[in-house]
Amino acid sequence: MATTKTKPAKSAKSAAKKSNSFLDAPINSKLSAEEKLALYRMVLGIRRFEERSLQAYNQGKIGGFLHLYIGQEAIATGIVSLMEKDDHIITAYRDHGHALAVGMSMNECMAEMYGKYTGCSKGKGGSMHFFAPDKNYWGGHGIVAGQTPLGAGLAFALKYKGLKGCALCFLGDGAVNQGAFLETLNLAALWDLPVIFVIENNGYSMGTSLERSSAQQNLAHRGDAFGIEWEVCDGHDVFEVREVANRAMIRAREEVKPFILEIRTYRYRGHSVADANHMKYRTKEEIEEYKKNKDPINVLKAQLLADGTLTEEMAQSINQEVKDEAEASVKFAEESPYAPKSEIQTDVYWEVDNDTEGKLKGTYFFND
Amino acid sequence: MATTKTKPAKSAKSAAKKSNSFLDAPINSKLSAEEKLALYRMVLGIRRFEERSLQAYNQGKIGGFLHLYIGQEAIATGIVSLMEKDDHIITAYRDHGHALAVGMSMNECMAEMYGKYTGCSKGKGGSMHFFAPDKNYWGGHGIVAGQTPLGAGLAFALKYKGLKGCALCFLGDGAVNQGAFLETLNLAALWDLPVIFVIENNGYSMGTSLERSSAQQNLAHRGDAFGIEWEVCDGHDVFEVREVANRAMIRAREEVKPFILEIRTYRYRGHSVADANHMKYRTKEEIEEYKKNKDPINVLKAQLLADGTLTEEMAQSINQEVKDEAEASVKFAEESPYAPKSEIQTDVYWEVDNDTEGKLKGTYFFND
Amino acid sequence: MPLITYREALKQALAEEIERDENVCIIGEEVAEYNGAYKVTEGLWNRYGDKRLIDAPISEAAFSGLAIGASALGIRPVIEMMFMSFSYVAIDQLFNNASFCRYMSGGLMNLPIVVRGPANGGTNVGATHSHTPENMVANHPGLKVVCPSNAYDAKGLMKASIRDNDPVFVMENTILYGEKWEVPEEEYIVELGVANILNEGTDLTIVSHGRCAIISLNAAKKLKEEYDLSVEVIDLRSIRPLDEETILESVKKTNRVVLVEENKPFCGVDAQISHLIQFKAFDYLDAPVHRVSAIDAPQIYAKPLEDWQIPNEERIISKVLECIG
Amino acid sequence: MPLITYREALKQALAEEIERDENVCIIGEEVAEYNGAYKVTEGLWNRYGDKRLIDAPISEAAFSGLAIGASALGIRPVIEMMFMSFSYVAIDQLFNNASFCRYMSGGLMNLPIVVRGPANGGTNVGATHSHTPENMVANHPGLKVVCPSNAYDAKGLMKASIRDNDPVFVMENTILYGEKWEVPEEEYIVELGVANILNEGTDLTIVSHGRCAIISLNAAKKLKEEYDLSVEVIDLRSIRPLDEETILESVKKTNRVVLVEENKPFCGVDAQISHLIQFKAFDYLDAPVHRVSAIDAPQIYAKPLEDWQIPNEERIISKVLECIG
Ligand SMILES: Cc1ncc(C[n+]2csc(CCOP(=O)(O)OP(=O)(O)O)c2C)c(N)n1
Ligand SMILES: Cc1ncc(C[n+]2csc(CCOP(=O)(O)OP(=O)(O)O)c2C)c(N)n1
Ligand SMILES: [Mg+2]
Ligand SMILES: [Mg+2]
Repeated sequence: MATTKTKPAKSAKSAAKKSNSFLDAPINSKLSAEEKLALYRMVLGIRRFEERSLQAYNQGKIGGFLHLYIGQEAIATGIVSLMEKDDHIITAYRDHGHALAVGMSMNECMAEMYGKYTGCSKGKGGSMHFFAPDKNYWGGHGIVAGQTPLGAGLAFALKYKGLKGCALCFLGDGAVNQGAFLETLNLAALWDLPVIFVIENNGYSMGTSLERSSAQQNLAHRGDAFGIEWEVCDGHDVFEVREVANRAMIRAREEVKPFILEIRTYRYRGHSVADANHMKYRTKEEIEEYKKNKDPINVLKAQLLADGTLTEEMAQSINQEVKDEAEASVKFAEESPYAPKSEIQTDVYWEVDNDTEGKLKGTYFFND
Repeated sequence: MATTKTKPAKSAKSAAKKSNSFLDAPINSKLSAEEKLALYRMVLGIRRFEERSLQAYNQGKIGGFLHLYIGQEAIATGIVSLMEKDDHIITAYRDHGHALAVGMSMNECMAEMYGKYTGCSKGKGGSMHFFAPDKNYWGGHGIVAGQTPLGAGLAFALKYKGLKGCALCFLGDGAVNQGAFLETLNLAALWDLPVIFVIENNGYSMGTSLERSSAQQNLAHRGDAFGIEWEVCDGHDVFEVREVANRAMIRAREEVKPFILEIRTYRYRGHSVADANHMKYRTKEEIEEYKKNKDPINVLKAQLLADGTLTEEMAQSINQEVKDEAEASVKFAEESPYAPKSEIQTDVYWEVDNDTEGKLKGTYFFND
Repeated sequence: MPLITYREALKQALAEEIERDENVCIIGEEVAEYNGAYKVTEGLWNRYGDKRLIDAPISEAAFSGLAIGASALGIRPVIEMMFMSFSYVAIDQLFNNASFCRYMSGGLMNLPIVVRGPANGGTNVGATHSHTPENMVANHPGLKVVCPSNAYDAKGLMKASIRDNDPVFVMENTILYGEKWEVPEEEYIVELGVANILNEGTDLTIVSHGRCAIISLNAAKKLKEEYDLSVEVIDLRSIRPLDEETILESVKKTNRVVLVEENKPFCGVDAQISHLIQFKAFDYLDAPVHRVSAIDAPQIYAKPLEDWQIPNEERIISKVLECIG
Repeated sequence: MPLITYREALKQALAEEIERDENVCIIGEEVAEYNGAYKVTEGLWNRYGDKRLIDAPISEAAFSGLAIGASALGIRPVIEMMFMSFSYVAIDQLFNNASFCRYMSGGLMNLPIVVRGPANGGTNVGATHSHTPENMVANHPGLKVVCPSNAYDAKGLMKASIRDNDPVFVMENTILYGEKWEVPEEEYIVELGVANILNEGTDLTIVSHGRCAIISLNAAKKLKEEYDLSVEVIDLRSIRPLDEETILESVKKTNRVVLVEENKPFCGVDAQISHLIQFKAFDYLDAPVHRVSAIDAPQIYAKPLEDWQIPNEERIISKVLECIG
């Protein structure tokens, strides 16, 4: 029923050596200039969007939590760029990058953070709960690892319907210690579900370093316990992410099997903006070091300048465009209304919202 | 903090080859004749006790569930025989063998199954929930794997108090797929807790064979995912169980680290007596085969006859004695009263039962 | 009409819906090859095979969440909790994901799953296996819950629940599985949110649900015979949505109410029903709303004591007499 | 008396009990080196070290169960749920093991653990992070639950809970962490099961708990000023055990009650209180028991809408006026 043999880890590192750059890998070399620029626009757009949202948060215009993806942009950008019609994606609360990558507008995302009626969830979900089913994006989930069984469920549905797609289920390095995820690994392997668990390993779960949360820190290796193949790679080079993820996605679609992809990355900001503490549990040097050598935007920019796809001028204008777009989204959000109070009790039950003839009997809500 | 390297599996098999029998292993060879006979009396006592309880169950005198340990007796008997003052034990609902092994009387156990006031839990817990804290036995738990975090907790307490003991936490091959257990493995390794997870692998979780419940069937290997050392052995020879468990227990006490011990065994009866189905999911041959070659009682008897500890006559009388004891426990149970109705609401809150002066304010129970 | 068991009625509902809609599948422990721990799915695996009946490992959180995720893409999974008590290891998936994803997405998705399994005591299996969590389910907006008390309702409510586009919990009862009732051969549905008056009466109203409704009906018969009391017995059938109208009409007629349920009293379903009645029919009440619930303690194992702990005719009758005063 | 924050009061309680009893330790995510997600344990790790303050991975089920097992051997763990909402992944450990092991062992063991953490809405974090499960906890005999509404109670109830020999849930509130109240320097305890009358009154009684008790008190002040109504405000402090006496005495004096809580209405704590009052003070009620609860829907994210969804002065005042009629 389920595969019990696992091939040894193929680290993307080695693959990297074969070519002097992941840019030369077929999946990347075939990219048109437009497509490469689109990748650049995306990583930059996510960065500028979140920087602007941080500003709004600090001005007290956005409340609740704000978990920034800054530093990890190449992962969602690279993987989503490989998605086909029947591929689906789901992630945790650090979900802005994935949202923009699948094509959600800055307007609906910013408005959602503001809690406005024009937000992607009408202001009902907030920063941690973005959804775009029409773009195969199933959220945006606030409970650590709570999305992982759902990700397996998306894969289950694809297999059940005979569709040739895969489910991309993102989680963090701290989420790997939730029972729901570990149970799901066994289920996905036992039932041969085409789901790829993408562990965005940024080294910390809030203020807890990987060493203090996992007894054995090669997280992808956990796949061995359930007969799931895995691979580990770095997340700062969008082309490396694409090269490795592409193989995993093809395998999931073709062989209809789960896979674990651990991607080493780093978050520049605190766990959430409320995390004033993040200079205490890691050094300034550690952060600067990563920014200097592995910033996903700089790394991509350098490659595109080198291969002539990009010029400094183009970079400037793209930067200006996404900045303007982010600025416009703030204006949009601020000018948008909140939902009317009556909306508090809509979107609770499908049957109520659709007032299905004859079907709607009894009381659904219980305030005096 | 936690160990990340794991030694390769040392299968007891290999160890076995070194000596022609586990009986020659130091931990066993040092046993006195009395001690060996006590082991024999125990495996036989558990068998006869459960056979008698089955009879009572079939006569409708015992209700609810009855999960028989028949076929697995050598495991609890062997491991409990190694327990020292500060070692503690906890298991699931298939808990009669462990109960008798720690020294609980057939009377209190049979009476508990009958639901009588004289039962070990006053008839409040039943067959799945035997407890004997005075014998370091912490149950008897009905929710699959629900006892595993508690087992780690016992080990945590030992370490916290600086006591040199270990916690023995038993679970089944189906329980390994519960999130609570998998989370606990990481916690036990991360915090270096002296807990030994004893997986009694009898090949089935109810009607589901190991192949259909776990994607990767070398259950002990899951320890590798968390940096926990492990070993696999057979469970039909009490001396093999003792030899292997002894090393694990010494290691846990000395090195203060967790360990996974997977013991291959077999249950002769259905999952519970209600499981009329068990001839459907496995063949009669499979059962007979095991009974013929690996019955823990026969295997032990043969060894003790061979080394002269036991004679046929002695075997006969021991058998008679435990049979009489089991019969007497039925009489005891049948003649015992049920708890008075007033007992329904005792043992809910310690503070209520002990009516702590001044402390007991407010209403604790809410029937009209 | 043929007499069939509660178990058979559930099975018919599952089979009919599996045949009606290719997206309906059943997931749970021992539901397929083993034919179900309580044989509710007996024969279905033989008939419909591996795709529609799926045996799961003992991972309730994972397969509950999996079913929720699959339902987002149009699959309509019916997951079996061997005991509803085991849903306690899957509460986050059920109470956060199943109940809130629709809301948090602003209505962009809906999750048509059914969570079914026995939720009852009285079977001598102890505290961990005797939960009746319909109150906790109903506390979470986004979820629905029904408690069929007989074969007719079991089949009709199960079919309605499977066709419902929201998550629905169907609370079954192991003690009823083997009991028989008349069930029509032609297809039918029992809509959610519609209570059933089991017995018309004028002196007092008993509101109950699940197996307690049957015990209440028997108590009502005795109360008629022995005390010439005319007791109306209402079987809620559905807890959320709730048929307030039927409850209130009855109370306005009889002016006295006794609520009977198997749950522990603190915040049991009947606490809510009690509030509802005194709030919306205050002037019609000649006596306070009385309740019969399980005696407030963990479920005891000993059979005779458990039979006393959960509502029985004797306790119901004395509570009714107390309420009539 | 010095003015200190609710957060500081909790920290003092934890520190004092850690020093009083070597078996008291604190386990949870980020409680040690990070000083607590909400800084309740700030400085304690520096003071008491790795043995007494233990950072846990994100495995609530495992460390809850671990604490329960350790408590069987005499350790008195205080586990922090960063949000009480996260206890949903540990419900089986908390509702089956913590609540029932004593009973199922016939009283041979007791489990002195404390489960603490914020259980409140109003912070604009959405449905999954805004649970107030005191009703579900109290539904399970064997468990106790308290909801301090101010710094004095927070310290006194926390100390009482740690010394209590049964499992106790302490429901805190992130909105109150930063607010200040007078707290004596000398040691004191607030016993479980004793309600607190925040304001004496004669026209109507408001029964509430947690932060809602404070909002109710403010509403009562306005009702005095603007409508010259004398409203008695009772802060339950402890849900289980419950101070029925104080509630009933007040109702018998004022003859009118409004219950205010933050939970969703179906089977919220106030459903139970409502039943209790109408059952035990039926003849004293001049009007039905009224309730103000969260508007029945998953917690909404948008701040102004959430502020309307949970009880606020405006909604309480209009409900009181409605009840006075
Ligand atoms: C069950 C549960 N426990 C705790 C939390 C609080 N929490 C939110 S995010 C987080 C850290 C997760 O870290 P990681 O999985 O590495 O993801 P990252 O934040 O690094 O992206 C914690 C503890 C939660 N949301 N859910
Ligand atoms: C959480 C939970 N799910 C399901 C059950 C029902 N159940 C009881 S025992 C069992 C099989 C367990 O098999 P295994 O772990 O191999 O132990 P064994 O019975 O073989 O000793 C199941 C499914 C339960 N008690 N708890
Ligand atoms: Mg991380
Ligand atoms: Mg087994």
